Amino acid sequence: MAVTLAQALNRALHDAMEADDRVVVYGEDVGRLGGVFRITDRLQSRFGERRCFDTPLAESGIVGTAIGMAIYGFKPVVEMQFDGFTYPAFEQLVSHLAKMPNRSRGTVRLPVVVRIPFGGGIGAVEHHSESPEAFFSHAAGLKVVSPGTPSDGYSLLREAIDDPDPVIFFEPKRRYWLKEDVELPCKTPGFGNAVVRRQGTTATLIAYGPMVRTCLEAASAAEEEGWDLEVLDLRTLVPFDSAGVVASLQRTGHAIVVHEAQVFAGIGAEVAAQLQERAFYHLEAPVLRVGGFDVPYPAAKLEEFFLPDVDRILDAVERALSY
Amino acid sequence: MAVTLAQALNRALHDAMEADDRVVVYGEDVGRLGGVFRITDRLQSRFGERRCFDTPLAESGIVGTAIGMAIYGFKPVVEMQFDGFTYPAFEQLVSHLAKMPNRSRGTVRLPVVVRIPFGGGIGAVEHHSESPEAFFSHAAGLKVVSPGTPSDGYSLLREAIDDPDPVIFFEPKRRYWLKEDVELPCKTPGFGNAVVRRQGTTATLIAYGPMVRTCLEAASAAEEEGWDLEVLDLRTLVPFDSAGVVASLQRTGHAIVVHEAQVFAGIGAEVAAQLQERAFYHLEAPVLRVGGFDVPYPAAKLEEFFLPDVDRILDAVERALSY
Amino acid sequence: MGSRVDANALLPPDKPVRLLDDSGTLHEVEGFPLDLKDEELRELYRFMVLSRRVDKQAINLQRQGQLGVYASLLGQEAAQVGSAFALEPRDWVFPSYRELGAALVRGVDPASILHLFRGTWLSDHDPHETHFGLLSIPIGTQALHATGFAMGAKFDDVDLVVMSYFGDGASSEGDPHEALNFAAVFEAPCVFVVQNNQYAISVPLISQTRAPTIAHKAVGYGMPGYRCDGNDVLGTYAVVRQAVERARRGEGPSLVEAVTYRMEAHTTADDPTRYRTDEELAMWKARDPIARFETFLESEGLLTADLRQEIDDEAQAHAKRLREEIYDAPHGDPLELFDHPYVEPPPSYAEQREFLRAELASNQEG
Amino acid sequence: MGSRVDANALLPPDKPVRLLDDSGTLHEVEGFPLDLKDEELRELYRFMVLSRRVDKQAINLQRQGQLGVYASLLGQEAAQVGSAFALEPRDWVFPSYRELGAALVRGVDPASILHLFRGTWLSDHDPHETHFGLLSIPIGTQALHATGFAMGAKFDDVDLVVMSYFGDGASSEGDPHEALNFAAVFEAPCVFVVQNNQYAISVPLISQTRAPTIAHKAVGYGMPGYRCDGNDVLGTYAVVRQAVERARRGEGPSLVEAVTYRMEAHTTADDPTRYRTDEELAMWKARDPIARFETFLESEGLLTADLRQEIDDEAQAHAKRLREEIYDAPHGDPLELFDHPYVEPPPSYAEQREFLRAELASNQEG
Ligand SMILES: Cc1ncc(C[n+]2csc(CCOP(=O)(O)OP(=O)(O)O)c2C)c(N)n1
Ligand SMILES: Cc1ncc(C[n+]2csc(CCOP(=O)(O)OP(=O)(O)O)c2C)c(N)n1
Ligand SMILES: [Mg+2]
Ligand SMILES: [Mg+2]
Repeated sequence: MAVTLAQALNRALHDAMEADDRVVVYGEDVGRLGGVFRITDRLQSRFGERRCFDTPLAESGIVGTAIGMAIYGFKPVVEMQFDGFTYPAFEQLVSHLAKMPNRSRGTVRLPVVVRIPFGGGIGAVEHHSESPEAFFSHAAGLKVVSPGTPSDGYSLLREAIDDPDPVIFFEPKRRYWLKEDVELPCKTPGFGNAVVRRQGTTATLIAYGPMVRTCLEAASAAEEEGWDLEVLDLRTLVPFDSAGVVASLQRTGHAIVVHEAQVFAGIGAEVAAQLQERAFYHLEAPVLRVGGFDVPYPAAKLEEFFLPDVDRILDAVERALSY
Repeated sequence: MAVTLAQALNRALHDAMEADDRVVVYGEDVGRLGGVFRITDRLQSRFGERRCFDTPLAESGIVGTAIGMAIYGFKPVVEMQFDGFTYPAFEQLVSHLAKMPNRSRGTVRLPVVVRIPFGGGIGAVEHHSESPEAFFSHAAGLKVVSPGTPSDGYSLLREAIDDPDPVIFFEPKRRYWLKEDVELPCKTPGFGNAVVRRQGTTATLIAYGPMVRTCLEAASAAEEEGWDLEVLDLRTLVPFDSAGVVASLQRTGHAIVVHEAQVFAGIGAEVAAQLQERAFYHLEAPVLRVGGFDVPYPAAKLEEFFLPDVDRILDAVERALSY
Repeated sequence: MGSRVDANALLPPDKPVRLLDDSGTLHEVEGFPLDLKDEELRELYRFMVLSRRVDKQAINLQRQGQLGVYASLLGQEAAQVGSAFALEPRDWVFPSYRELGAALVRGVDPASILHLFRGTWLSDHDPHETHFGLLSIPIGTQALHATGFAMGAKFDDVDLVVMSYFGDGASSEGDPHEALNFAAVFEAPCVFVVQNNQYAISVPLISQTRAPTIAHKAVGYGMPGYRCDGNDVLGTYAVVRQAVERARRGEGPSLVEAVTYRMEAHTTADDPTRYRTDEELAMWKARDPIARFETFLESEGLLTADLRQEIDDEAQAHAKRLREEIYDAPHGDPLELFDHPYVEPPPSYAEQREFLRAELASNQEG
Repeated sequence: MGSRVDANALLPPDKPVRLLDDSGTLHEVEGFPLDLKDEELRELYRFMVLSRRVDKQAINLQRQGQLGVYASLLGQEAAQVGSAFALEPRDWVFPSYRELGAALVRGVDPASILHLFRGTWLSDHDPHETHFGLLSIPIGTQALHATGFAMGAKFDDVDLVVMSYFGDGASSEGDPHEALNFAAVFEAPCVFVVQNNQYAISVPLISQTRAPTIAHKAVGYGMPGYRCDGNDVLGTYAVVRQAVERARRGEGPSLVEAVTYRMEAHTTADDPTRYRTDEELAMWKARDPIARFETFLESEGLLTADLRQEIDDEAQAHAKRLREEIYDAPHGDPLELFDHPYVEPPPSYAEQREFLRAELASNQEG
């Protein structure tokens, strides 16, 4: 049955709340309104105001209270309304959510999930198209997840909620309406497993979240060129599947990492660094990075010139192959 | 004359305030107390309470008001008391300080300097030994600077204050008492110029801030092994001196990047990614990264086991050479 | 160890100050004299009508797919025009994203604001020309910019007042709290105008704060808290004017709560039927700020048929110009992406700009 | 549009509540009855004496290079012991970094706290055992953990009160503002105790806020603000007890300002002579919380020479045990770095742990 990513996420929240009454969902406008993207739609009417509720407008307050509720014994799943609005909560996320379990020598665990609709491509105004995943991947203690398909949306969110560690869950908002034929509930490979979305021999495209789909489109387009591209979906940045990335590179000898975030000091750098560390002699060309320019995310009408697309990916493939 | 980094920074602030009455210095305890590290010592008595003053305890307030004062026409130089306490200001730093000039299409400029004593090695309690430079290097619109010597402390801070763009200025607190024979005022190479601190032929150690000194010690120790190591000081992460890094690698064929921050998604990844992109055929071995483990910064008595040191650097050199 | 200030002097009155009641009848309110000349009263009316017309045009342009999104001020014309009108040209305003009305009073070209909502540019006006800051989307953050700007003016002994707008929801964020506190501690010439339009998207005031009123928060910073009927342009003007003059006299900042209502959806992307009732809407419609003021002006003989015609024509002209400027407006030059982030950009900019230039060139051929 | 709550009911009295004056004489204060049994009064004394002795020991250990740094509670014994004593064992406390006294009342082993300041571990006690949260160094952040914990208890209808401590300086940060607001909106059973010790490191209260008093901030959240003489253990207890019972009755959170003074440096790394005078110090020394309470207990015949001896012996024993436990305490197992960050660590942990293990092994040989 055809399910959108948005539906899969909503269903995952619903099923998790059904399965465990310690799961609570809260944030700005997630209750009565059901979230600005409707990901929490009907959860309040179904589970009541103590299980799904709206908060005052304060992201640090949302994350900080989630930490307290988790110490008490709940499993809070909180929403940051948009990527650009996670920053007010940065201290609670990095100084406490990430560090408190370690600080406590394991006596305190924080099974908190922070959901963040992220990335661009929807023609939004400023601060609504950010890709801050590298920040959180560099904050030890957090897990960082980003599904690229509806089935992963369901399964990874369920896993995130069940996970005893704090998880930052990046939802590719431009893919909320992406459809997949899948029966829910479903189970996909767990955290730390990259998945080959398309097998290929010429080169590997490495992506996560919104760019997985773009890479698949690039791979199809590449057939004309006679290129057989492999597409590897990282799915989780922390834990990072080094072995999976290396294995794919060994098959193809060429790798291109693709993300929306600016290239400088982005996740692509980590992937490239690891590949040359772990598969030096298999690299037939440098690992190339295709991502946003090193400028602030632009106005809606200019985002197409900023974001990676099929042409830029194929251009990078060509550069890699002709190296 | 022997000058410590702390003295050089204090002198730079003094001279900048002397040279331009638009320069104001403020933050927590920087006025009457002269800062917890005395970097702002005697500025208030010399220039008065309107040029150097204490604020309420609120980092977002400090950075947010600095933006407003800069729009008005001042050049605020504000202090975040410690690295771990920049996080409450993250939204103002990333959403406004970094983005507003671009948002304004150049009609608003923010000549703000945010000084951050950073890094570990001083046996401090938690949150006082963080290395958050990768976060800010990934936020387009900011410049990110970190001096490793007293003369650079003076010259780069003067340049940062004169710079029309916002600058995050990372002061290696464990090196505040590091001495150098230098006459102040002094001028060292500008932003975007990496500097070879020690010429060598065997391999290049790449560092910035606190690890420059550690790399120099490693290079001396390496002589016993018969290794002639080059030490390259990046000095500024944004702008990043790609050409300088490539040039050094071309001389030595081997590169090891060293920083205190956790390795995963750190600046070392960017350096490694660029080197394999820009000097693929000159790499005789992978670019190796020596840095903090991917764990929260540990308790003081354990930091020696977390931080890069001479042995770990030489161990990496050996791995690179024996590749 | 006793308290340093008389708290009661800082608390707002029980009922918001209003000079015009719902029916448009003028009432004397002690301490808030109406000191406006006839042409000023007409100006207030003019700005409110223009605001509403431009707002309507913006909503239509959004419906026609010409704007990505738009945040309407419908119902808040008096709160915005009345407050902004209390400022002098040399003063400054730091708005959120809903202050089109205040922008008009300051002389900002509304087209520049619609270009933001269209996505032509992230912003398109020079704050230094009109002393109207860039629209600020991260909630409440602009309050700190206002405070900092005012601190600067104060340090220079420059006679200038800074006004910052934020919403009822914003009052929950940390930044406005820090802004109010800094302003008080540094005795900065600031006026913080909270447009309490009863909602933060779908979240009603009662879920936002349990304070007696938002104005009561002022006492926690040692500044006076004022309240006015934000649908009464005269009451709003009179109260804000006092706060502005207080700041100008060097007596420090204050907080003004303008009690009003957002008649439209939060933005054109929102569906308010999910969280509010027609009854509520009807109740506030009866308090329409423009209708009320019209009744008053007519009773005073200040609003002739000719004047009304004149203003309507001007409003139509505005709307027409906006349609022409915004409709199918071309996107900006993509290469401008690299022009503004830095005065002295890193070397990578040359590479990346060249990459984009070449790409654009080849797309033109292909 | 009128205000929903009676603001005046929320405002603190002009002078802080005190039951014992500086000379130790007891005064009846209407509404704050002294309902403590003799053994409880002795317990209060005992905890204050122990706190001071342990604090002194900690300072000495730091001077001897055994602690990296230490934040003394000297002068704040009454504020901490009096407030913590108002709780039941099932209640919870979320402290900052200065609440050694509150920790003792809750039964936390002071050695675990000194291990934090020594740097043996980042923290060394299990909050679930004593219901005393981890010390929190980022200013004010713990207030949100307290609120969240209390929200959890409230949602479960569990009878439990949560107390959070923070300082006068912390009142300027965004987090306590958000914590107070969330607590009020969700009617969470919280008591926020602000130890106003007059300074944030070198910054005096007047540079921190212009509020009449910190307790006046409560009205901005719609909760009652209380003030007590934080150097009077009985006044502090009586006031906090009221706030605690209010929360327990389900009537929601409140804010208590305990007016006190930090007699020691901010931390052992600080030089207070740079920012405060001997006169000021002397004035507060005359208000010493322990001396005052001693006078009272003696006048009541509750403090015999034997009891005093007994308590002093216990204090010495505590101090001795701390010296033995902390002096030259070995560092923890470096491999533990990898044990706690995650329950299910990423694969990189195995590699990095093995790297460190091998390094440690080779260092042992070499
Ligand atoms: C920091 C931040 N969090 C969340 C948002 C998303 N958001 C945009 S408007 C809004 C509600 C604002 O309510 P209020 O302050 O009352 O202003 P109003 O829209 O009613 O004028 C929210 C939550 C944002 N823009 N910034
Ligand atoms: C977010 C943050 N900023 C700065 C600091 C550095 N710092 C430690 S204690 C302190 C002063 C705190 O003052 P107050 O809240 O009054 O508590 P007190 O130390 O007086 O008990 C500061 C600025 C910090 N720990 N956290
Ligand atoms: Mg509102
Ligand atoms: Mg204090």
